[in-house]
Amino acid sequence: MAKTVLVTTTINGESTEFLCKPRESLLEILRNKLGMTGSKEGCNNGNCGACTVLIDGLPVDSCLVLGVEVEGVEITTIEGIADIGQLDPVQDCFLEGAALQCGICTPGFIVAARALLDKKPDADEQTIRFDLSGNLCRCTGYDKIVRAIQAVQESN
Amino acid sequence: MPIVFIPAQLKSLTGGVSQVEMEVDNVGQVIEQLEAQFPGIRDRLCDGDQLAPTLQVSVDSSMGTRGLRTRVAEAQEVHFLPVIGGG
Amino acid sequence: MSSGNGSYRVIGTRPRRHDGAEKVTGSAIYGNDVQLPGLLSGFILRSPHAHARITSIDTSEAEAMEGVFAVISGKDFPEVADKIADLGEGAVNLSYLSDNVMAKTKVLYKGHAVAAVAAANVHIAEEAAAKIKVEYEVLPSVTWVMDAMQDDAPLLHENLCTDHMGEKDEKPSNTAVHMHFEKGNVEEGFAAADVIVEREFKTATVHQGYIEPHVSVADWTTSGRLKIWTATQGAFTARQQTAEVLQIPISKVVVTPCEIGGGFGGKIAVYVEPVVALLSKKCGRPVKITMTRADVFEGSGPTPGSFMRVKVGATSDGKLVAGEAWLAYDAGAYPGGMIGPGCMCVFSCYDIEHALVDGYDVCLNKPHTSAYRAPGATQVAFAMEQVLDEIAEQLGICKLEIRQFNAAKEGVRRVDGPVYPRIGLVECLDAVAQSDHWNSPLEGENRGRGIGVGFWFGCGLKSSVNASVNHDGTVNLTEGSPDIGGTRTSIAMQLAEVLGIDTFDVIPQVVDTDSVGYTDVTGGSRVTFATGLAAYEAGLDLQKQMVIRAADLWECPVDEITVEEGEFKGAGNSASFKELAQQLFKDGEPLVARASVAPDCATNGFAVHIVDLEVDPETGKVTILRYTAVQDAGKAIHPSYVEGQMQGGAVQGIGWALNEEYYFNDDDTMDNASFLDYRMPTMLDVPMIDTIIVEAANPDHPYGVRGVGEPPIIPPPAAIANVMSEAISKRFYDLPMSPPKVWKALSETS
Amino acid sequence: MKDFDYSAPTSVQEATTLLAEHGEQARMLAGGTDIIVQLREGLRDARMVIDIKKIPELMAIDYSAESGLTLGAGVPCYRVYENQEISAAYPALADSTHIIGGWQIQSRASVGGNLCNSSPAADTIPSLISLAASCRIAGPDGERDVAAADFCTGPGRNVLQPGELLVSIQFPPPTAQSSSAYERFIPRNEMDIAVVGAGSWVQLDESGSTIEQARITLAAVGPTPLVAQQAADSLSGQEASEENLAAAGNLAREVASPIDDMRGTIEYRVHLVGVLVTRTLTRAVARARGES
Repeated sequence: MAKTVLVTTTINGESTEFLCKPRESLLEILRNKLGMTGSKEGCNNGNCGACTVLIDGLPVDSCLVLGVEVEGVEITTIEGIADIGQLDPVQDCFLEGAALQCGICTPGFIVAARALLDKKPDADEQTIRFDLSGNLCRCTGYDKIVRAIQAVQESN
Repeated sequence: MPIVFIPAQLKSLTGGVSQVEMEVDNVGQVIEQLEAQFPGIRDRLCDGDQLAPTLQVSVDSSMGTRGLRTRVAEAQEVHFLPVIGGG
Repeated sequence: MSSGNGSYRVIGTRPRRHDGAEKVTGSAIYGNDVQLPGLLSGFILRSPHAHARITSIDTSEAEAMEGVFAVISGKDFPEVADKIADLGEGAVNLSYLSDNVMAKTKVLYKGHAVAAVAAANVHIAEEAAAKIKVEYEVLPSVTWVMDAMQDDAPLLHENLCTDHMGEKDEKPSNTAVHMHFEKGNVEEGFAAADVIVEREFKTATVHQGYIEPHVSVADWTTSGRLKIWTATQGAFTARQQTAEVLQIPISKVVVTPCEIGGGFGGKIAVYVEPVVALLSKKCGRPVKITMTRADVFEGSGPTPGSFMRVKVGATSDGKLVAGEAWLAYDAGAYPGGMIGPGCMCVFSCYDIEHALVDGYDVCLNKPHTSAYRAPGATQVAFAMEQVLDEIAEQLGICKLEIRQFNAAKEGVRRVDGPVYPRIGLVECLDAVAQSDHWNSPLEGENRGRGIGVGFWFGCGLKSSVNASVNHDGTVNLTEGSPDIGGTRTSIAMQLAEVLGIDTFDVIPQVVDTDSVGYTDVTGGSRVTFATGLAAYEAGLDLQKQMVIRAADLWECPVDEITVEEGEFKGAGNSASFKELAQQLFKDGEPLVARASVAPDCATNGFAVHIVDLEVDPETGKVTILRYTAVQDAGKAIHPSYVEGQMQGGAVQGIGWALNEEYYFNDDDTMDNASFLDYRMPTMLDVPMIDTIIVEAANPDHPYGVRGVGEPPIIPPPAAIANVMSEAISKRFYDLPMSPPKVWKALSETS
Repeated sequence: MKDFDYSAPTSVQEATTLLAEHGEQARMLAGGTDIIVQLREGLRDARMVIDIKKIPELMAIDYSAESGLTLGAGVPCYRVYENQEISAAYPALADSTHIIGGWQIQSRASVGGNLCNSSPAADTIPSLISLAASCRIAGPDGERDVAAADFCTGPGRNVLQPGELLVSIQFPPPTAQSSSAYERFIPRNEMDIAVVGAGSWVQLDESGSTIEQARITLAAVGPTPLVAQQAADSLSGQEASEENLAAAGNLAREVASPIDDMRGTIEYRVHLVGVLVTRTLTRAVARARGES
């Protein structure tokens, strides 16, 4: 058996330690070891974006990151997007704009959309669609998701 | 009188008759009367004392929810249809 | 045309959904999020072969592994009678269901479950599964429906004989069912036709593509109660199927429907539930299994591929006079596919006096098919709508006008017999005619515009709710319909409307099978209609109780109490619902209502879609330029979620039209069982989807609601195929219309 | 996923020692977007996964107009296309890195990883070859350089020997009046594997009307990326006209030897070679002229 590794990292601003085997993905660690089940498993091979988290501000598929790799980085998950008692504008606009149906892709979309808006606050529709093409949604046809992101832009 | 539509696949049992008017109050009576007129048709529509599980009955445009006890009123149409699943 | 609020306070508004905050913050609990003390992980070993006899299974090495708690295979499942069970929405043969959950003697498709392991974690479970030795005798296989119907085709079921409505052939066959419908006399009809078009069509197997894989957790407790948490469209049908497969009373099973990550018809049959149950029973610990994405493609239920021949005749003025269809649909590994609705829907959008339909349900070595949003209807619309366009072309008639001229309306008889009540197809077509999209110019080479029409029945089935008034006058509403697209809110809004309170004064909850009356699946476009109807009736009951109690409180006769928009008045008193509820809380028994319904009507939904597209003639790639979905919702309770259904269905249909398909290798195994290679549309592949909600009230619902979930997937492949003909003068009779096929067709011209 | 050990060396030396120790059982981990999937699906095996992202040299970008670009093997795609100097100097490289997976993949996936995975359909390799890049490889016996064009030897196979590690990719400095482009054909618009890919580089004369030299490389039409030498040579000294570029596209089809699979037929792929070569040449010429 492989050695168990102690990893120290920062998740949603909190310093966090966990033990893991090298084969465990960040997604598994978050969900099974740290009880943060907001990041979803849709495909487990980087094709759907439901497990998107930010590492040092960049969106990644957490199913394609090993837990042992995140030593010393800063991770933001869907659980860290809202402030206490206060939704993030992206969350607010998704809710207001009915940009979710079943909701399984929603955490991944919100995390990726947050990163997009932080980086490119004025992204046009084509840029939004390009940059979020790594997130699959099967319920909404994407229309209301794009509009929700545009609503965040308009509210700024 | 209610009108019973004979499923196209059972017309060989009715000598080509496609509609039968009959004095009935429910689907069970429809089956009884059909069987009396066209022996063998009951086995094609029923599984024991119930409507075949692959079939549903429609009375006018309503889908019967009470199987053979589904009521049939004056001038209504009775159709036997395959069950439908939805997504 | 889009819904105004009319005379309603709540209905037609767009409140946030009750479960929204949980879903945008990640705190909503889906099946995979369930954690229990001592929870183990499972893994299912699946067949690598499309068709094989299992000669032996040796699990000893797997069982001996450290960290492995239980291993099961087909022999651990009880014998199940060859009996058909009514699952509310559709019927299923229980022995087939059990065999599909875990193969016993034969595997019938690649991905068929053969054994399962419970272990300390999923990695150990997977490693242990790899150590299970299964010996197979590989058999010839077949995955194309027309091949499977041949006399010399490999037989999947040695005892299966074709059923012709209760009469069975003597010779075994892969064709499970033959259906036949007739209306009028087609020979006469075709004789009267001035133009006849007959074409053959093929469609590929496609998957619902929900983003959440199938997942279930079971805890078979020492008390003998089996507790299941699962991703299902119907907790009660999951309970029934699990109990039947395991041969235990349903009272021993409680199913909690978790938040569910999409279903579209694919999460009605059980796959994982009986497996985790048996593993849990064997090791005495709770067990969870999450399918891998490849498992989902290969081991759940896609929707049928098909072969279709459709022939339609019309007189020179464009009146359709005769239609004939011959349809063969995949059932997959076990009988029971979508051929019934296929037959019933092929001509369902039009008034055709003479029609004849034959349909065949055919077993072959693919996963057992499931419903996928208007199951069976999308395929036939792809065929019929193209034949209709060709007739219009030959007669030089506008493609919208020929549809308006022949549109089904109240009083028209379908080929399967029933006569339509009030329906809204004509209104939808009129809305197209008046739309900005239809009337806007479209210029440019290799571009075109066209339309397609779709119909879906929409069903009632059974629903139950409980409503309890809190002492602040809010109402807890418990229901049994898993909420896949905002239905907690569309149901709660109907209760709020009756009671004259606000949407958020109703607190809806979806509860387990112990906690609410029987409720059929979230499917068949039925929830907002039927569970909404139950909520409406519970509201009326509460109101009635409160009138009696108000009369007592205000010391006046009951008939002096009036209620208008939630305001109770009588004997000079007046109180809102909430005020009265607060007073009554201190004055006697709690206010509780319940309602259960089994509406027997179809809700008869129609959709018409308008598409503009452009073809890249060099690569054959299609770009959707503009898209408008028009649909009769009867009454849009929450217009945003109605639009959402229309937009989502449209994009699924676009995927079906252009790229999605099960691609089979020479050995009949699926080659593209991943989201990467199955190619569902991404955000970048579609434009905004405009919507026009038509409201032709359903006479069988107090607010006029029709089912809206299913119709929007039907028109897209048909509409897109019709536009291809406009754009590049090529007709496509095979789905998907993927770039290689489009390029090939173009290169054959030049 | 099978069990494996993990190590994150901080120097090339340490990495090559580890590699030597574990031989065939070691796998390199850069962005992980291929290797983690392959390990999970049992397509590759590893007892030891060596994370190269802690080695400074492998994560460095060094660019100057005079000496060209040295791209560390582990540098993720986004750092390439977001770098305006690099995007301007090596447009084909920017094109490639911007369309690998989605944003989530580009945050992690590296050009070096794409090269070492050696898929015939890899999106960056035609760009590397057409940009005349060379690969610096470290091993037990020191360093060696291999031309990008010679790196891949078959599907999933390359010149790396046991104990060897790709350190960086070197790109010659850009010359005036030259440019490049990469395009692939996929049925969707993103998140897909190339049915065919083409990377083209052109050097125009001072007037911008004549092609002095060109390089054309194809993806997904052979067991390795293929150089369309004859097509490229046909352009030397020719006017950069629509006809000539199209003729080169046609000529490039001759080197294609694709297979039929779920992504496309032989006939379709050969056809697409012509389309994509013409398109990338056209774009490269336009870029070289400063028109786009």
